[in-house]
Amino acid sequence: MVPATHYLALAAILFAIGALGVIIRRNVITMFMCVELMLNAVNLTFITFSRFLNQVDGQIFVFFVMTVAAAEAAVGLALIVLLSRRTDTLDVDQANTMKW
Amino acid sequence: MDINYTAVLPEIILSLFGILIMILIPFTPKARQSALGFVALFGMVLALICVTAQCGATGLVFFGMIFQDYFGQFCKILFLFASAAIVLVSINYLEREKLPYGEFFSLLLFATVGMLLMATSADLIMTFLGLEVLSISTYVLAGFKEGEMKSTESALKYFLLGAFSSGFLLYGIAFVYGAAGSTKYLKIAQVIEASENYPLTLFLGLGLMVVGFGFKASLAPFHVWTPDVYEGAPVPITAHLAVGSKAAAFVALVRVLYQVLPELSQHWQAILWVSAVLTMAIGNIAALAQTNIKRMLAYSSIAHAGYLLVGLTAHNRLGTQSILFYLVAYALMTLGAFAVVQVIGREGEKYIGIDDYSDLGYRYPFLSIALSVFLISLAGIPATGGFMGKLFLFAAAMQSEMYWLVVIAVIASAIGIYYYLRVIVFMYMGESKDEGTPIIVPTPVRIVIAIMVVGTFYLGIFPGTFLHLASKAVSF
Amino acid sequence: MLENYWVLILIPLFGFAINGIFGRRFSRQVIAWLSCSTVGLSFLICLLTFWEFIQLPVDKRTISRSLFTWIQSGNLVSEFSFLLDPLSMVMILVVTGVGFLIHVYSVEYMAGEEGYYRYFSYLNLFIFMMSVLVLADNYLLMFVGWEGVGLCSYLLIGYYFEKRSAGDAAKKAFIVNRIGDVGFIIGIFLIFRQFESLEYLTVFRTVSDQFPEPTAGFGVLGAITLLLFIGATGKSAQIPLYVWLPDAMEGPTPVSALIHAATMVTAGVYMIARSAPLYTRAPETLFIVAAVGISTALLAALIAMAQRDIKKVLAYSTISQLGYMFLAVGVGAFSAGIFHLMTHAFFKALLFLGSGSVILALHHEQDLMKMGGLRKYLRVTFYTMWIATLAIAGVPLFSGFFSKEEILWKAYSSPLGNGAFWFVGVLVAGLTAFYMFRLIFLVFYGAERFEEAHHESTPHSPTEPSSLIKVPFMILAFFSIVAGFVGLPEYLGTNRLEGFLAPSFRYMPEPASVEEHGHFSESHLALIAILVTFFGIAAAYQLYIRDRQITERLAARFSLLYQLIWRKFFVDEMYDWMLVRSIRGFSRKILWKSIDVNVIDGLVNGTASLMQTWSHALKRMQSGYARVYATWILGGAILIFLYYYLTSF
Amino acid sequence: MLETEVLLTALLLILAAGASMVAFVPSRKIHLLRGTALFFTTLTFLCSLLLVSHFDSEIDTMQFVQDISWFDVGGLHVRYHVGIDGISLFLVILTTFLVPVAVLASWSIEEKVKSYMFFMLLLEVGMIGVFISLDLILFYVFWEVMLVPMYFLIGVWGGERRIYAAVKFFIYTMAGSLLMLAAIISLYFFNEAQNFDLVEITQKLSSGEIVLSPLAERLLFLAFFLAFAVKVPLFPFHTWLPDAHVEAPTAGSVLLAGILLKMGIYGLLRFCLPMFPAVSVQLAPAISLLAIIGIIYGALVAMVQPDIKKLVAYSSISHLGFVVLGIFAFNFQSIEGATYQMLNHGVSTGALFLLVGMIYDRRHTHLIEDFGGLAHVMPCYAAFFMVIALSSIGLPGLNGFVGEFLILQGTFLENAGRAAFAASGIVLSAVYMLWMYQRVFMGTLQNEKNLALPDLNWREILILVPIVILALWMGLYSSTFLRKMDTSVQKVVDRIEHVREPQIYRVEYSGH
Repeated sequence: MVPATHYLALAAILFAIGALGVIIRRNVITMFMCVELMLNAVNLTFITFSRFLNQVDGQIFVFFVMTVAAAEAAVGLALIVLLSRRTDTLDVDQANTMKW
Repeated sequence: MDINYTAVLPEIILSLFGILIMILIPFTPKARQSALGFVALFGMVLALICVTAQCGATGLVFFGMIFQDYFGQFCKILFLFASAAIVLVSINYLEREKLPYGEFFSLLLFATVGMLLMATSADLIMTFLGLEVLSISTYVLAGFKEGEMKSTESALKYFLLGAFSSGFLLYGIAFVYGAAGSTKYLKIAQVIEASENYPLTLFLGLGLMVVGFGFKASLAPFHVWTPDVYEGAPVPITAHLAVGSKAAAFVALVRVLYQVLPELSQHWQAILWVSAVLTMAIGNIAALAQTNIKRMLAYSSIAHAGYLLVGLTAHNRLGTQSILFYLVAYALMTLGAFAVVQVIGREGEKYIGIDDYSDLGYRYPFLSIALSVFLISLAGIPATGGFMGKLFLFAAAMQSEMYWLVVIAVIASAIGIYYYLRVIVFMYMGESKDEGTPIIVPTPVRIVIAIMVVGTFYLGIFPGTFLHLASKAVSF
Repeated sequence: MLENYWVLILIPLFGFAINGIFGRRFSRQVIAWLSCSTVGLSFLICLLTFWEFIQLPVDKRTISRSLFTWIQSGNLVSEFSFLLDPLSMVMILVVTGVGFLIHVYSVEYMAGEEGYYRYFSYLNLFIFMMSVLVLADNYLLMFVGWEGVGLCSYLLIGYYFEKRSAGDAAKKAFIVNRIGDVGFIIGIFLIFRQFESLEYLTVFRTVSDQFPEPTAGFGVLGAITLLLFIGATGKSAQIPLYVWLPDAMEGPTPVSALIHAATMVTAGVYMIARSAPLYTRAPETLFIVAAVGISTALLAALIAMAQRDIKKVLAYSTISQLGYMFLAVGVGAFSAGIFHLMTHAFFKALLFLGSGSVILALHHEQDLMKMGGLRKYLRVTFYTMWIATLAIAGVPLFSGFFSKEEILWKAYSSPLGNGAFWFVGVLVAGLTAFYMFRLIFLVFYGAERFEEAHHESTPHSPTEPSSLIKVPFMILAFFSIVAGFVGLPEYLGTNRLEGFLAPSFRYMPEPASVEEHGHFSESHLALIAILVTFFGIAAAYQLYIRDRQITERLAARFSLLYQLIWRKFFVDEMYDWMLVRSIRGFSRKILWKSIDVNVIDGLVNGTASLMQTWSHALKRMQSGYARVYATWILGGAILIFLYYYLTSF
Repeated sequence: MLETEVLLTALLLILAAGASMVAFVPSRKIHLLRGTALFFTTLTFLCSLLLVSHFDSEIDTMQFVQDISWFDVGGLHVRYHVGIDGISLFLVILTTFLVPVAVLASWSIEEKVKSYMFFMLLLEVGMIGVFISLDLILFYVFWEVMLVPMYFLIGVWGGERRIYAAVKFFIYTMAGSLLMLAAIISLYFFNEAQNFDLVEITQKLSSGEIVLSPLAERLLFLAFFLAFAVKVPLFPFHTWLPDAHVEAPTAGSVLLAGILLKMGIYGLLRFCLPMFPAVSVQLAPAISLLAIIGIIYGALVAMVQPDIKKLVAYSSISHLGFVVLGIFAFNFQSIEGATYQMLNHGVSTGALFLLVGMIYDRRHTHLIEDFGGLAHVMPCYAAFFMVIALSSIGLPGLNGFVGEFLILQGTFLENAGRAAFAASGIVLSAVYMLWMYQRVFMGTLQNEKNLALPDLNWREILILVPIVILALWMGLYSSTFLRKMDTSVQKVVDRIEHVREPQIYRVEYSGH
């Protein structure tokens, strides 16, 4: 059986990729996808623990997370549409009128 | 451990009213839509009555997901009160800015539900859900002025970073879950108390949760979003972010740290200590150079998060008590200040530069006096709630023998006085400027401001009442 | 009267208050009457008191009277109380007597001036303060009078306040006096520390217990007495603080007569005589006093020789005569000092009043070179000034002769004295005779030089003042002649004054074995002094009556020396350069503009601008890019992770 | 029989009533507003005189004490504890005396009279509060509350650079006092009974019930000291003062110099010395050095100021240097003298600012070079100015001398060198004052604008006469005041002596 650490490491790597993606990518949608990736990494972690602790709590949590992610996606995409309508781009760095 | 609907009745009422308003939107004539605000207000009052009626009830309800205790009830009353104030302030704001009423109020109600859940949750799942309900509603609210780039930008930044930080919070929850084998507060606490040495995952979980909550509460270095989002959001929402959302985050943090992880206190105190220093320093110093009052108040709210953090770091009874007291005082003065800013901003929020406040003092005495009171309170001058709150927070830290933290806090608040005074300088001592559009102060706003002024002074002169309530609330 | 003699102090105060507050509404007559009558009344009470006083047995002649407690703090008590003893009796007689005469003289003299009420109220205040000074029974109360007369002097010197020079002179007088006063007050501190009291009698009693014999070496008594003496040099215009007195001549002439010749400036002598029990126990200080006194006498006499301003001559003469008095007290001859003080009060007041009527007659011309030949016009002035000049020059049988001879003899014969003191003293006597007669000759004899300067503005010749003004002349002249007879030298009779004053000098140490040193008798020495005096007179006659050209030739020949004397040894310039300018410049350029504004306030404002700089720096961090913000959050998370990762091992 | 313990609260209540009255008078009724303010402040003054008549100078504890719980929750006991002793008695009276005078001197304020008077009354509440509070938190509250009206008085009604001055004043003093707040809180936790009661804490500190580590004691002392030193202001914390004084309106300067500066000294006397006597003794040489520097430095800088108000401001630094010097000489005379000198300085410097204000009302300048020869047109003014200037430079017979003398005498007993250096201030004060007087009043009228200046009017004379009478009274019959202070001063001295005795012993021992 694959030990828990493998799963966790994978999740951590995914999380890191997601986090770095948010920082590096300029495309809003890509960034948003990276956030989703982070959430999924967390989901993986939950399931791993759930599995190794022999509990269902973690799996339930995952469902909640997925729901929330869906809701966030709805709001997020709406906001992205607004941005693209205003600036004709998906470049997040265009949203830079407020600073300092 | 039964479902006990009455325990969650306030949340239910608020949610129902939120849905009700959505339903009512198409059926209300355009001209009468502002009535929806009063519907929302009515819902909040109902919820408030429920909470008040429940005062004193204790225990775990809703499948062990929700606490019923003084602490929660205190916070709920505070949140409901703050939201009600925002509703009152918003009605005329929405009319002035020609924004839709219904969606605004129902979202505000949902956000309030989220806050209440955060204050009472007994399970990390519930905490997360509360936080997300609150967040998602406020993402939308922040971008509510869809015609304006600033609002959209504000919402987008808030959303992206909010989701990003939710990821951290969630990852933290996952680690805690993994370490303790449960997401229930009491269970986790038990496990930790029983264990001899703690796994690294537990610390990771703790740290990542601090990141998540710290983002909402705008603790440095997770505060970066605050100025931009505050600046862009509609003023009532800025007030909501500064008061409700931040308070909810703090309350949740208090629960998690004090109720779930008290055993690890020396491990999180160090982080919070550093963060408190950074928060106070950055908030106060960066505010000095601001020319936009919303942005200035944003930095000010960061600074105040720092003071709250001083109380939180103290980790003692007095600390908790003073956090609650300070949240009340902070809510009063910040809501009041934003209410004034909202009115003075006039249509399209054109007048939000600090120099727009030139010579207002004698043309609009009511607004100016009120704003001065709020600013003086924020600066922590005695006879106001802000001073008493700070006094208690610093006393708490002193009790935990964190002398240097207090000294730094004291120096930080000395720096802070400057930017609060600057607004007063403009109002009373500045050169008179082009008057601009006349300012209209609608009655609901006037009432809110008056209440806030009285409350600020009441807390400053007779702090006993609220302190007493807060001390009861400390017994989780 | 003996019981309530203190009312004599208060009466002038009353005059001051009434004139000072309401005087502007009064007519000149009312003002003059009020002012003169208050001082006159004081003088009358003084005479009555004196009458009763001398009938008391000698050992009862110390009457102290307390009015109320002025300052009390812990064991420090200073009562508002007065002490009447022979010394203060003599002083108060002189003060009120001369004061009254000068009040009367002023009625006419000041008639043309604005601010008549101001003048008389100040004058009344002066009499009050001077009375407090001489009658006080403790050092602190004396200090009240001490500074009080300084104030009056300030006010009166600055009487013509629209003149810049008057303002400068007034200020200079006050400040130079204050420098001395600092010494005085520190002396008082030390007295209190040493004796735990400030009252004369207690202090003297204690000191005679603590130090039955004169101390050897410079001890605490030396310090006390030296500090008090610093005060005295200020008030009595001695080296190094004499510089204010010549300038003080900016005041109205009667003021110069009263304050800057007869009374106030002698306060220092009085103070030292009053503190005789302390001084006699500190021989080192006494030597300093005597040395300073004689040097001042010489310096001032030298300067006086070349002055052209009539009042300046008299001013330097005053300084010089004060030097004599200090010489007297410095050699332990306290009653001789007081004796000279008294005679000097008469003749110097008279000289000033005389110069006043000359000045008035010539419409405020004070330059000796623009006078001359006035004896025709100002008969009374001429005769009385002659008398006074004879007195000051020490011509035998005039009052000045007796007092000066007494001093010179004591300077020579006293255990504290020596031949050098005597020699310089005699030299100064000669110089005095010279410059005084120079003055008389230049004013009253020779060609009438005033017409050239004034032929337009003065169509008619100079005239004497009216009769009222002549009365003080006569009286003062009378006393200038006879006052000396109260203190006849041994070879002529008894020194009554010395006997009268003796009770005031009770607490002296036991005199060391009286050894008369020196080889000459008093009368021989007096003879030498008289000869020197006459030589001085003769020289003046030669130079200023017989052959005016000699002076110019002499001045040209010894131009360096002449310049030195004419420019008063450049002392004023030196003070100005060393103290006034440098301190002012230092304060403005360094203390204020550099340290205060730049360094200290710079630090304060620097902190503020540093904060602003940081603020802008922090603002810049807020770049507005969401991705950068995310980096912050991630960075924070990584830091926390690192913290736990590192601490968990 | 009058219930004397409510007297102090009554003073505050009268003023609060006055303030609310003013708030309800319509703002255009200028005369009514002035009248109301004058009435209430005068009433307060009259009531405060009852304090003097009921004061028992034999008692060494606080009098007119009122001690009620303010709030007492969750381990925090804060009390409304007020009372006065011989030291604070006359400071209260001085306050109640100077405020009506200041109100009367504010007739030239034509704009925004309502808020002006409101702030005046509020300021007086704060000032009295500071002097009567016996609870540390209560004290701190009043201490800071008072800043706000002063800030507005300077900032709204002040001169050209008023904003800079007001903000500087506020932040400078606030920064100083916030550390005191930290110290107050920590004192609270050292106190077993956990309250902020000054009397109790002082008593426990002296009886050894509260033991502080030497480091803690030193840090606490410094925290308190810094707050007070800024307020005094002691060199080098003084730079806010000239700015604040120059820019403040007349009444503001009067109260700033007359009362606010005294709070620093009062704090030293009431807090630093009795609570931390050992540290006070240790640091006395350093503090005295600062005081002496202040005396000389203030005087020298005052001398070269081109602006009368600034000159008076720097002279305050010099004068207060004397007071601090006296306090840190720990000698009965010096401390009593310092206490007395506070009153004197309040009277004479307050009056100087009033006088400067009067000329400012006429000419709208206080630059020395704009004047000259004023004695011609304003003889009455010149006379008053002379009297007050003399009182300020400590002419015997006027008030300034008594205090200065006692301070220096006491200091001399403690340390002759200090007194000797400080005494040079006596000369310097005469220099700057008389030089200024000469340039303003003497000489010829050169500036045309000064030709037709009216002399003082009745209102102004009415303001000045009581002050002059007071100056004379205080200078000639100091017993009226000193006797009431004796017991309280003795108490402070005893407290210091208590810790000093072993030290003296040690010095002697090492000398052998």
